[in-house]
Parts: sequence; C-alpha cells; structure tokens
Amino acid sequence: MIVIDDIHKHFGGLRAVDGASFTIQTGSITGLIGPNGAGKTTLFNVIAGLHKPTSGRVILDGDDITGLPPHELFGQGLLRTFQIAHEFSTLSVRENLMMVPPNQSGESLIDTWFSPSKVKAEEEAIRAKADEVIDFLEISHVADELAGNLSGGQKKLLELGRTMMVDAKIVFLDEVGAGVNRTLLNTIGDAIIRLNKERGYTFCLIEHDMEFITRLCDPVVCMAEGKVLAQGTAEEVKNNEDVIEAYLGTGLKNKPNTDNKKTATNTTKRKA
Amino acid sequence: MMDTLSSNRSVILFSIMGLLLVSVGIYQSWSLALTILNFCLISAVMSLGVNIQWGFAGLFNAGVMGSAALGGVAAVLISSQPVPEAIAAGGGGILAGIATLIVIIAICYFVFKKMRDHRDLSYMIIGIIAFIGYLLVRSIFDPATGAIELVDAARTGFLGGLGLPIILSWFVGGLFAAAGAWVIGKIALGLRSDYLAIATLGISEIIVAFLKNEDWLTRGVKNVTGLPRPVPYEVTLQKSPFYQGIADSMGFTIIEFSSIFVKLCYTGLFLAVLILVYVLSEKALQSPWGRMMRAIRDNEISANAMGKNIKARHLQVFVLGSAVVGIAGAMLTTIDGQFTPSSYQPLRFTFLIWVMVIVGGSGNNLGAILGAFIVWFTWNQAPEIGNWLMGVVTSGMAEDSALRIHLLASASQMRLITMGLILLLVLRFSPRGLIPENNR
Amino acid sequence: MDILNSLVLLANYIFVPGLTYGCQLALGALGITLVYGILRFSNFAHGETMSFGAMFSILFMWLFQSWGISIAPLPTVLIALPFGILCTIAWVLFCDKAIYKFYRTKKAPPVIFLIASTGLMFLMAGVIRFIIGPRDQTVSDGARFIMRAREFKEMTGLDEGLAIKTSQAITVIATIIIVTLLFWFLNKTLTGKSMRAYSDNEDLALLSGINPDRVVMYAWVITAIIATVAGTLYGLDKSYKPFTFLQLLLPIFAAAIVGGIGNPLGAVVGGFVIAFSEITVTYAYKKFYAYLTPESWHSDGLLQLLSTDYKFAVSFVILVVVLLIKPTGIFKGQSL
Amino acid sequence: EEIKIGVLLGFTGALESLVADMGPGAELAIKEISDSGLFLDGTTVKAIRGDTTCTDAAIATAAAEKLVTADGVKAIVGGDCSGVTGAALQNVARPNGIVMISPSATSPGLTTAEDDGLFFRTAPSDARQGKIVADILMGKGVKKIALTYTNNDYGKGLSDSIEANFKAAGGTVTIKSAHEDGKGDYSAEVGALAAAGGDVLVVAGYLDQGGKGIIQSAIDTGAFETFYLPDGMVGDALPAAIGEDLNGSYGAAPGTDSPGAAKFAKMATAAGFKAGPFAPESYDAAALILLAMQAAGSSESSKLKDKVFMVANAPGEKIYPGELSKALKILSDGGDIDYEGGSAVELIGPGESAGNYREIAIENGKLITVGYR
Amino acid sequence: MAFLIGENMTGGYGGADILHDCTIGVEKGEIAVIVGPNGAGKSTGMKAIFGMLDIHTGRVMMDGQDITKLSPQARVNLGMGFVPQTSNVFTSMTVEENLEMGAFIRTDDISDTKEQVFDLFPILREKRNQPAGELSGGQRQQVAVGRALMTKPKVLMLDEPTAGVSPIVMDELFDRIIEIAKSGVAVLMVEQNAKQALNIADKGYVLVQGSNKYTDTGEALLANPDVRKAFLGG
Ligand SMILES: Nc1ncnc2c1ncn2[C@@H]1O[C@H](COP(=O)(O)OP(=O)(O)OP(=O)(O)O)[C@@H](O)[C@H]1O
Ligand SMILES: Nc1ncnc2c1ncn2[C@@H]1O[C@H](COP(=O)(O)OP(=O)(O)OP(=O)(O)O)[C@@H](O)[C@H]1O
Ligand SMILES: [Mg+2]
Ligand SMILES: [Mg+2]
Repeated sequence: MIVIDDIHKHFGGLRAVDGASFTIQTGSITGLIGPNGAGKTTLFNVIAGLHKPTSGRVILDGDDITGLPPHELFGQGLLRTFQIAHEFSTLSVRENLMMVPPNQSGESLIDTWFSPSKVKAEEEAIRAKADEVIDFLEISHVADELAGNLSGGQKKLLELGRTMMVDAKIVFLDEVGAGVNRTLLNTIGDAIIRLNKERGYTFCLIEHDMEFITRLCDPVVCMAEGKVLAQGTAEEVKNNEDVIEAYLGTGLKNKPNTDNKKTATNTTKRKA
Repeated sequence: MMDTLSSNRSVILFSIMGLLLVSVGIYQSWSLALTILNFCLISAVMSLGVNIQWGFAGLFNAGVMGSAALGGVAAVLISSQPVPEAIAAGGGGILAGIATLIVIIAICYFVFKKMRDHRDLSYMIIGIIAFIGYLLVRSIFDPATGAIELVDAARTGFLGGLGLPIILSWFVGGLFAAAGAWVIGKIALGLRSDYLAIATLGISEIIVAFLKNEDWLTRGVKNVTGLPRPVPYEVTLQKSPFYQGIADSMGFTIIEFSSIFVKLCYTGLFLAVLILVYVLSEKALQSPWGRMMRAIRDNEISANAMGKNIKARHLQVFVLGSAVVGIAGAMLTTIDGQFTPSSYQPLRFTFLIWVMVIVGGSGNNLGAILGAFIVWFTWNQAPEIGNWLMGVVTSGMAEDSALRIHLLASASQMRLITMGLILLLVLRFSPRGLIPENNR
Repeated sequence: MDILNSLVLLANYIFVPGLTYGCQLALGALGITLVYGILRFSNFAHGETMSFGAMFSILFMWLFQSWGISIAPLPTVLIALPFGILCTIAWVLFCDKAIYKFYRTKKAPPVIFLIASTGLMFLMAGVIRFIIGPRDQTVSDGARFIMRAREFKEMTGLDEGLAIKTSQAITVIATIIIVTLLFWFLNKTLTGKSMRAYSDNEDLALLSGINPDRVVMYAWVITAIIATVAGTLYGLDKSYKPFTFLQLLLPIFAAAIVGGIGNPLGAVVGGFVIAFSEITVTYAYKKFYAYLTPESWHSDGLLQLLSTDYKFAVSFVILVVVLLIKPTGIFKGQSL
Repeated sequence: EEIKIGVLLGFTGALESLVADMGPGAELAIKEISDSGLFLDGTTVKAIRGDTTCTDAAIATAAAEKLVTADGVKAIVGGDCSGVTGAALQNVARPNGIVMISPSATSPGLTTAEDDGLFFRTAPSDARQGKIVADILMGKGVKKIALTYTNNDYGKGLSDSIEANFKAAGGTVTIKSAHEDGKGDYSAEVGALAAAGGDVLVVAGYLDQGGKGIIQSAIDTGAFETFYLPDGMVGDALPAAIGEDLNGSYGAAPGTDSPGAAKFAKMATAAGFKAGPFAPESYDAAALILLAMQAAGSSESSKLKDKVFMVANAPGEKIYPGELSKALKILSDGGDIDYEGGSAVELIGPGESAGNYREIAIENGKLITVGYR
Repeated sequence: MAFLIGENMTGGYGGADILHDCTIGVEKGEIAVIVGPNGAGKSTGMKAIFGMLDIHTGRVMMDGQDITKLSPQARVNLGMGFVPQTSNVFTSMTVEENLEMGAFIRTDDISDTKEQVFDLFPILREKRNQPAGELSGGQRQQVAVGRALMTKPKVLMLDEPTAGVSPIVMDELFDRIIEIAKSGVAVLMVEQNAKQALNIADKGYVLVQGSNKYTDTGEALLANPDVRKAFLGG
C-alpha cells in the first residue's frame, strides 16, 4: 500500500503538485487521470524519487520512502516507466531488457574476473527471460535493433517491457498507451490484469484513453491543477461534473458521430 | 560478421603500426624504434585508463594529468633515498601538521553529519573551522617545510623517499591516483559533460601546482633526478665482459647492444602491464557490468530508475580508470628516471591522451591502444615528416630565396602542422575512430 | 584620507586590472560560448582563432604603419582590426567547410568535433608561427595611458596612484558593446532565435524552414569577429605572442563554463569570477590593512591568504566551488 | 666527410620564442666552422635539430635518441630546460657516451648528476650571479627589494641565491614570489609584489616571457619604477618593448669588457636573428664542442670531452665570436686558446660557466653598458 | 491526381527498406488518416513525403509538381507543415519562441495566427514564457501542433498529434483539424486514436510492414470488421 500524503511540488512559483493525497491499495490497479499539466507525471516523479517534494510524504507499507533515490526504490520493488520514452538508445532492444534485473553477479567486477561460469549461467537465464518479454510485446523482429531506432510506439512497449523483467511490488505506468496501437494496447491491458491477478503486482497508471481506464482501473483518481479532483470507481469519476468539465469534455462539435461518441454541445468551456 | 570485420580491421591497422615501427628501426635506428615503442606502451596504458572512464561510462575526465602526476610522485616517494638530515629537521613538524589536518577534517565531517537539519549554519561553522584550521596547519607546516627546504637546497631540500625498488611504485602510483580520484569523484562527479571536464581539469591543476611548489615533498621545479631503475644501466652492461661477449657474437657494438637490451627489458615490463590491464578491462567491458555501464552512459535517469546506483558506479569507474592512469604515470617517471613537476601540462597529459582515445575509437580497448600508438608515434615523428615535407616544398626554390630561408627556419613548426593534419585526416576517414566501438 | 587611499589602492591593484583581465577572458569566453551554444561543441581551436585574428590585425597594422597611417592617440591596430576580422571570417568559414561540415552531415557526437577542433588547433598554431614566428610582438602605439599613477597622485594629492590605460578602456568598452549586441541578437532577433532553434533541435529547425547552412555561417562569422577583437585587444594590452593563446585557452574555458556555457552573460560573469578570484585571494593586504588600522596594529606579515604560486589553483578552487553549488554554471548553461 | 652536431632545444613549446634565437645561434657557430675549411682537415659540419618541447621528457628523450642513434651526431648542443636536459643526458647521452653542452640549463641538480664527464654548460652559475646582484644593489644603496622569479629551476635557483646573498649583505627581501611563463595576466603577482613593497623589483625571469609581463604590469599600475634585470632579462628587446618607462632600471649579464657580446649581436643581426637571452650561450656551446674536437683531433665524444676545459679556459689566445677560424688554426698548429665567445665563457668545477658580468643600465629607452665585474 | 501524394515509395534509413511500394495521398480540403501497428512505417512514410529520408523508388508529387528531390526546407517553403512524432518542440526555447519559429518563413504579421493558436490551446497563452522543455507531455504536444499551425501551410502533416493529450483537448484538436481542412488545407495525419480519427477522415490508409494493406474512406474502414479487429482494438 502506498500512501501519498499531502505532496507539494513547486517549480519556482508554479505549483505543479499542490497538496495531492490519495492511497494506492495493495493489489489494486489504480488509474490516474487529469488534464494536461495537472501534475500527474510530476507526482510520479516525486514518488519514484526523481524529484524531491517541496513538502509531504510518500509511505510504502508503513515506511516513509520520501526522497529515497530511484535505485533504492527500485530495490524495494517500486518500478516506473517514463511518459517520454527513456530507452537506452545505443543498446539493443534485448540488452535494454537484460540490463534491468538487479544484483546480477556479472555487474560485479570481482565476479566477472574471477567466477565467469556463475556469471554465464545467470546471463543465460536473463536472456531467456528477455526473449519471453520480447515475444509478448510482438517486437521480436527488432530484438537486435538499437533501441534508438525503434518507432515511437515500439519505444513505449519497451518501457513497459522493462518492468516485466523483474518481480515488482508496485508499478507506475506513465501513459504506456499513448502512441500504442489499440489492438496491442488491449493485449497489454490483458497482461496488466494478468500480472495483477497472478503475480499480485499493484499498478498505478496514468492514461488518457478512458476506454482503457474503464476496463482496467478501480479506483480511478482524477487530478487537476495539482490537487485531487475526484476519486472513486471509473463510472463515478466519469460522471463527475467537475471531471467532465475539466477533463473529459463532451465530445466533437463539428461532425455528427457515427461511433459511440456524444454529440458536441459547443457550450463547454474549459478551465486551463 | 560485424565482429570479424572489425577484428580484421584491427589486425590490419596494428600490422601497419608495427610496420611503421619496424621502418623506424630500419631507416633510423632500432634503439629509437624501441624508445618509441616503450613510450607508446605507456601511453597505451594511460589511454586504456581514460577509455574506461569515457568509453565505458561517458565520464569526461580532463584530470588525467593529475592522476599521472600522482603516479609520478609515488615513484619519488617509493624509490628515492631518504634524506635523514631533512627528516630530522622537519619530519616531526610534517607529521604533526598532517595529524592536525586529519583532526580538523574529522571535526568538519562530524559537524557536517551531526548538523543535518541546519545546513546553512553547519556550512558556516565548517567554513570557520576550516579557515582557522588552515591557519593552524600552516603555522605548523611552514616552519617544518622551511627547515626541510634549507637542507642542502641545491641537492636535496626534501624529505626523500623510502629507497625501495621503483617497480613497487607502479602499484603504489595506482593507489595514489585511485585515492586522489576517490576524493575528486566525491566532489565533482555530480557534474555533467564539460562541467565535469573543467572541474577535473581544475583539480588536477591544483594537484600539479601543489607538486610544483611544495619543495619539501617533491623538490618542486628543481626536479628529482637520478631515480633508480628496475632494469640495468647501459654503462654497467658496457663494462661487463659477459654482455660484451654476447654483443660480439651478435655483431653489435656493445653500446648498441646495451641500449637495445635495456630498452627491451623495459618493453617486457610495460607490455606485461598493458596486457594485464587490457585483459581485465576487456573482460569487464564484455560482461553485464559493461552493459550496465553503457546503459548508464546512455541515459542516467533511466538507468537509475532501473535500479542502478549511478553515483557508486561512476565513482567506481572513475577510481579504476584513474588508477590505471596512475600506474602509467609511475611507469613514465620510471623510464624518464626523474620526476619533473613542470612537465605535467594539460596539453600533453590530458588533451593528447584524449586524442588517443577518440582517434583510436572510444569504447573499444583495442582502439584505445591503437590510438595511443598512432598518436604518440605521430607526436614524436611529426618533425621528421614535417622536415621531409618542407624539403619537398622548398626543393624547387632558389637556394637564396627569402621564402625558402623563412620556410626552412620555421620548419620546427611543422611538428604542430603535421600533428594537426594527421589528426584531421584520421578523423576524416574514420570519424568514429580507427577501431570503432561495436555496438553489440 | 586613509580610507580614500586604501580604496584607491584596491582600485589600482584589484579593481582595474581585474576588470580588464575579466573583460579579456569574457571576450574569449564569448566566442567559446557561442560555438558551444549554436554548433554544440567545445571549440579548442578558439584560442588559435583569436591568435589568428590578432596576427592579421598586426600584419595590417604593420602595413599601415609603413604607409605612415595613424589615428593617434588611438592605437593604429584599431584601423587594422576590420581587415583582420575579414581575414579571420574567411578562414573560419573555410575551416568549417573543410572540416566541421563533414561531421555535421554525419551527425557525429560533440566529442568528435572537439577532437577535430584540437586537430585544427595544432594546425593553426603551426601556421601562425610559420607566418609571424614564435616571437613576442608589440602591438600598442599611440597614447598608452589615459591616466598615469603619478598624474593621479599629483591631481588628487593622495599617496596612492591610479593608472588607467587606453587599452584597458578600449577593452572594457568593446566587451560591453559586444555582449549587449550579442545578447540582443540571440534573444530578440528572428535570425538569432533561429540560431538557438537550430542548436536545440536541428531536425525540427529544418521542418520550420530554417536554413541550417545559413545559421552555421552566421555563427562562424560572429565567432570570427569576437575572436579577432578579443585577440587583438589582448595583444594591445599585453603584447602578442602565439604561445600565450594556448595558455589562455584554459582560463577562457573556465570562464565560459563557470558562467554557464552557452550563455553570453555567463561568459562575462565567468570571466570576472576567474579574474577577480585570481587577484583577490592572492593579493597581499598588508598595505590596505595598514591604511585602515592604527600604527600599533601593523605587523610584518604580508596578509596574503595564499602565495601567488597558487593563483591558478585558487581560481580553480573557486570554479569547483561554484560548480558544486550551481552544477551548470552561474547562469544555468547548456549541457550536451 | 661530414660530421653532425645535434641542436636539441625546445623549438616548440613554452620557450619557443627564446629558442627562435638560440637555435640559429648554435647553427651560426657550426656554419662558421664548417665554412672555414680548417676543421679537422676540411671536414664539414652539419647541425641537426631536435625538439625537446621544453617540458616533455619523453619527447626529448626520443629526439635525443634519434639524433644519436639514427643521425649519428657526435655531440649535442642542448637541451634547454633542465628537466628535459636531465632526461636526455641520463637516458641517451650517457649510455651512448655523447657530450652535451647546454646553453641554458642551470639546475644545480645537473651539476651533481652522474655524467661520466660528458655534460657541460655555458650558462652562468646561479651562485655567482646572486653575489653580483647583491653587490650591485648594495652599491646603489638599495636596502629593500621585492623579488619575483620564473617558476622553473633557473628562476628558483637564481632567486634563492639572490635572496641569500642580499640578506647576507644586510638587505631585506620583502617578498619572493614565483610567476609562471606564458600566462595571460600578471595582475595578481604585481598586486602582491606592490603590497609588499620595496625600492627595487628584481625580476628573475625571461625578457619576452613572464618577466616582461611583470614589468609591464608593474609599470602600468605604478607599482614599481625601478627594476633590477638579471641575465635572462638583459637584451635590447626589453627596452624596445617597454619604452621610456624602463629608464633608470639596471642589471647585469655575463660579459666582459671584451668585444664578444657586441660582436655576436652584430653577427646575429646579419644572420637574421636577435641576440636574445641564451643565444650567445648557444653559439658558445656549439663553438666549444667543435673547438674541443679540433683540439682532440677527433670528433669522438670520448676524446673531445677531455679537451673542453682546455679550449674554454686560460691560458691561450682569447677567441671571440667570428674568430673561430683563427681558433681552429691555432689549435691545429698545436697552440692553446682561451675561448671567450659571446658570453665570456669560463668553465669552473664540474663544467659550467663561471662568467664575468657586464653591468648595464637603461637610458633613454636604450640598453647601455656601464661597467664590468 | 491528389494534391499531395507519395507514390510507390520504397526506402528506409540506410539499412533494410522500411517502406515497400507504399502510396499515400491527400486532396486539398480533405483529411487523410494513416493507421497501423507500431513499427509499421507510418512515421517513416510521413518523413519520406517530407524528404527526410531517401526513397530509392517512387516519387512525391505536390500540386502536380515532382518534389522528390527537394530538401525539407524547400518543401516548407512550398507550404508543407509537419509535426513529427517525437522531439517535436524546441525544449530550450519558450513556448512563444517555439511558435515564432513555426512562422519562420513567413514575412507577414504573425500575431493573428499566434492569437488563434492561443485560443485553441489556452494553456499555451498562460505558459508563453516558459521553456517548452518544462511543459507536461500533453502541453508539449499542443506546442508542437501550434508550431505547425503557425506556418499557415497548404498541407499539414501530423504524426500522432493527440498522443498524450487529454480527451477534452483531443476533441478540440480534432474540431480544429476539421476546420483547417475545410479552409482548403490538405491534412495528412497518423493516429493511434484511430476510431476518432477515421471518424473525421475522408480517406484512410492502413499500413502494415511498410505496405498499403487497406485504403478506403474513413467510414468504410471503420465499418470493416477485419480492420477493426486487427488494428483498431475491436
Ligand atoms: N521542470 C519543470 N519546471 C517547471 N515547470 C514544470 C517542470 N516540470 C513540469 N512543470 C509544470 O508542472 C505542471 C505539471 O506537469 P506534469 O508533467 O506533471 O503534468 P501531467 O499531469 O503529467 O500532464 P500530461 O497529461 O500532459 O502529461 C505543468 O504545468 C508543467 O508545465
Ligand atoms: N532512425 C531509424 N533508423 C533505423 N530504423 C528505424 C529508424 N526509425 C525507425 N526505424 C524502424 O523503422 C520501422 C518503422 O518505424 P516507424 O517509426 O515508421 O513506425 P510507425 O509506424 O510510425 O510506428 P509507431 O506507431 O510505433 O510510431 C520500425 O521497425 C523501426 O524500428
Ligand atoms: Mg504527464
Ligand atoms: Mg510513428
């Protein structure tokens, strides 16, 4: 369980996160939505130790983990992906995945120099694991390509793939779906559900695709202007007036919809 | 496929390098060829050290000079004879000064740790303690160093060393440089790219300034000469009938033979070090450790989020790389037979080594070695090439043409021009280095 | 009176020289910062570019002197300067075409440019010595002083003198003008902004219709102008010797970086930080202290924090400290 | 037949501007002897340059190695800076038994280094000059001096000696601080020197390097008006560069009332270079080597090394620059010479120049000789 | 023939070909949408049309003129505007400067267009003096689109303009794109929010492994069950 307790993060005069508090229950798939610039990514960065909060605490299973450096959080089973893909562009896709598992004996020079056989055995296991992930993400044809040469969506997939290389406790996904093909996104959704059910991963995910959120998440938290605007089940949040006004809007104005979209009402005015 | 291609390439390039050295042997002299080879070997060790830092981890360390100098100091402190008069005159004072210094650092550290919650106040207190401490330490040090420097200033004027075999200093030089790097790393490794470069360069300038001005330790600009050798002296060999016999049987004069023999001894020692360093760092590079380093080099934020402790890893490579440079520094001082603080110039000990790594192919150990060979060879042979070029250019001119005279008089400047041209040409035809890093 | 004396003392030995040296470093650092900011590499050949420009200014100066042209009391080299600038522009544009362009099209990493510029540095160093020789050349003529220390003493009746040289005044004025122009150009004009855009994201600049060749050309032209002015004014104040420019490279880089490389204001502030830290920390405050305190307090000590042997070290200590507090320099410079 | 002499100096690097005159200086002597046709039964002599870069011992060693083992030089004029000179001596000259005569390396360390009798120098000893400086200053009634030196073994050694002698004579040294050559700015040094004060600033440096920078800056700020100029600072280039402001300063450099220095200066101008610091010494170093060869009747270092003292010191006929053919003739006739050359060479003890001193003063922007010591 | 068309393009980044005989075109006043799996070559196709990579076969035509050999800048001058998928803002420059750079080739007064962009994305007005690198992901995306709009192009090419933007902004954006198209501009875009995009599209392309798999009107593609299942997430 992660308790986010009155987190503030200010950049100069700008209050990117302005007193956000909510709880991510162990075993849940919590969705985080909100308009652009609401502070979602910033909040993630604070939780994951990339930014120090201006004030407030993050508590993981009773321990205060505020301000711990990212690699220590990783050691505690807290993983995250980046909204703007942070692949290792000069490593191959496979290597990108293989570097993830922690405490590899091959990462110690002593072992590398003096017990190569141990390193080799471990390395083979990790490689097998990486290939599994690669197959799952449907990117085996580019497994040996440099990650920098991947397409935008493929990079997103790689981001997700890295979290699948280890046994995580809780995974923060920042818009893994943006730019990912919808059919594949559905598969990813299935995988998230499976990891959640079978391996007991807790997820917290930021996404703008409401269909996806609705299918996966309970509860859903909506942020706006650095604060929590609403939370509850997906349906509750979707029907919340404030959320509709600030985030969802009421659909297209110009063209009558042929799919399942509401008709535009032109009167909606958004707050920034 | 890629691998065989690049290994073919390195075989060819190393053979060319070998041919160049052999042709120096044939057309100039073998003794010269071996001298060049020896310096190439030392440079190669040095550039391996930088390659570990830059090629593996992307750390822009411009403080190579400082590590090399620390290695050089080790040679002095290990191998030169102690000066009992100087130790009697100021040894106690120096010890007391060092002890005080340690106490003051300890106090500052204690304040720093204890006053976590009052950062600004603690900095102020530390500042005051440090300032008072500085005056105190100087008041203890200055009389002691003064006394030491007065002991036969023209010949000694310093504490001397331990009088141990100089080859021990290669190891100790590595340790010195590693310790120095640890401190520098703790201070500066938070900085990025060019900022790190200038900070490390700055700190190494401070180190060299220290070595240049603290005569009690290093004789400063008066240099420490006559360091012992790990190999025999030519003059000794020349006097030995045994070697005379060998030289005769091989058809060499004893002078030629002795100087080649001594150089070969050095070559053997240096080659052993180079191979050891090469094998270890090649193993490291090909291992998951190397992969991790490349990942860190590529994207620190992401590597950190993937659980890698960037600071610790950076410190590790920084210390390792510097230690290797320190070893090379001690080796260089050994072959020079003297310690000359003013010779530690950034151009020679930082830029040139960097050029070696980049020209050879950063991230590739073989490349770094090849780069060291080619660059040092060029650095050394540039005047020859320059003179030859000059000869060609002026050959058509009248004997007394003013231009010809001017050109011939300036021929020494061809060293710079040739060096520049070769660098630009090599880089032009293989912009990623002669043996580029293979990206997989 | 004593207070005035002590102030004049500091002005004469710390403020005026520090200001001049600071400006000299700043002018050099501006060129480095500009190349770094727009073309994105550390240009090690910049010191030699300064030297190159100064050399041409001097050659033209000799020509003019031989023709008897002069603009006394101002130094003759000032009228030679524009010609020096033209030659330098031609040269750097040629170098760009012959060397850097290739790596640009290859999208080589900055360190390759850096090493290429080192190669160019060697080459230019050789060429310069070929043309003008390694010896020292005096540049200044005309009136050397605006005010001499002796004149100041006579004028004011103070014990301490204050000297101001023509070259110092010219240097300071030139620095102010160049920095202002550059700042205005980069931040306010469309061309300047397009240059920053190019350095930020080359591909996107292309998509916006910005002509990269033109941006690169502008960058080099400006660099050449600044470098020539910097080199020539430096030679005017001290004297011209090719070797110094190699030695100057280090403090110039330090200035650019401590101020925040890529930022013209940073270059100036960095120049002053380096210059003043060298001078203030190693200055012997004995006389200053003597003016301000009663006779009985005086001592024999020089009141010098560190001997001048360590002046270089001091400026680097300051540099490291500044960087520790502000890791990308005082003005938040760029980082590749 | 032709024999070769190495000229091992820092043609590039920190002292390149001095070497620009030293190299031609040495080559002038070599050419003079070669052209005379009297040397070793008409043997010609050729100078071969090697670059030490002044600081890089590795390069200097390799350059010396090349001169000796590849070009087969019989002896070496050089090196310039003490560090590289020591390295070349120990690693190349000694093993190969080659004589080196350095025109400028003054480090006392070299005096005591094992050299198998192969190493000499024409640069004057620091010890002697320190005494001269103290005498001249005391003679002018100067009681307080500030002292700055170029931070190398030459500057350091000289300033140590000046300080010791001046203090012994009852004077005060207010400050003794180093300056680095080739740096961009000397305001900090001058600031400290000025604060320490003194009647005269003694500048133990080089006249176109930091030494000049210090004087320039001291004059600009009005810190000092009178300067004492030791040998490295004596030359026409200095008043030419600084101008009238230098008037009233004085100093001394090796030289006798003999016409040597002036003659050399004339020859240098004719040959297209200047008689800068250490240029006459370079000429003398080359001349000594060749004259010693002539005296030994052989170009082998092992033979000539024993003749260097003989040709350099009395008794014998005094030889000045431009008179080398005369010297050759005397030697081949079995006579004896006392080589004076451009720098009044007098070797003492372990092969270094004792030297007489020519006292100079700057008047009306010109360097004039006022006496001899 | 279409106003802008890349015909039978084959090519890639120097290694193996990414595009195989791929044809993409759009008429004035129309919206054409490209959809397809990740790595299909959609972005590559856009870049090829914009002249950012070499195609060794095929050609690019605009307004009847063969522009295959023109440089990207020259195409900008012909009136093409492009929002790439990644690194599509000048991170070190302020929002306003980003927009000005979009209008770099224009010589007329740009303040009106700027106001229009600010009206479309009010958040940008608020953040006009902030460096674009400090914006949130969605805000950046808005800057990127705004930059292209500033050009007042004849052809607007958008590579996933709605990735990461919130639903309300997405709707506005689509609205605006429709308006732009109506004003006679040819709009070519890649979208993963494919249903919404095809919904407003006059023409749709489904790319798979660098080749045209389906080409039809937007409505028809939406109605095609195979397409829906394989590429639109059911
Ligand atoms: N480094 C920074 N400096 C200044 N402001 C910042 C910085 N990073 C983010 N911001 C501001 O903080 C606010 C919140 O940004 P954040 O990235 O958290 O938004 P978000 O909710 O993730 O939006 P999106 O859905 O668009 O990704 C934005 O207004 C942004 O401009
Ligand atoms: N710069 C590059 N160098 C080499 N290969 C590349 C490069 N960019 C993309 N590729 C490869 O080209 C193929 C197509 O990439 P492209 O970016 O066109 O895909 P896309 O259809 O836009 O996918 P997405 O929806 O994920 O953005 C991918 O397999 C990718 O790996
Ligand atoms: Mg976000
Ligand atoms: Mg794409």
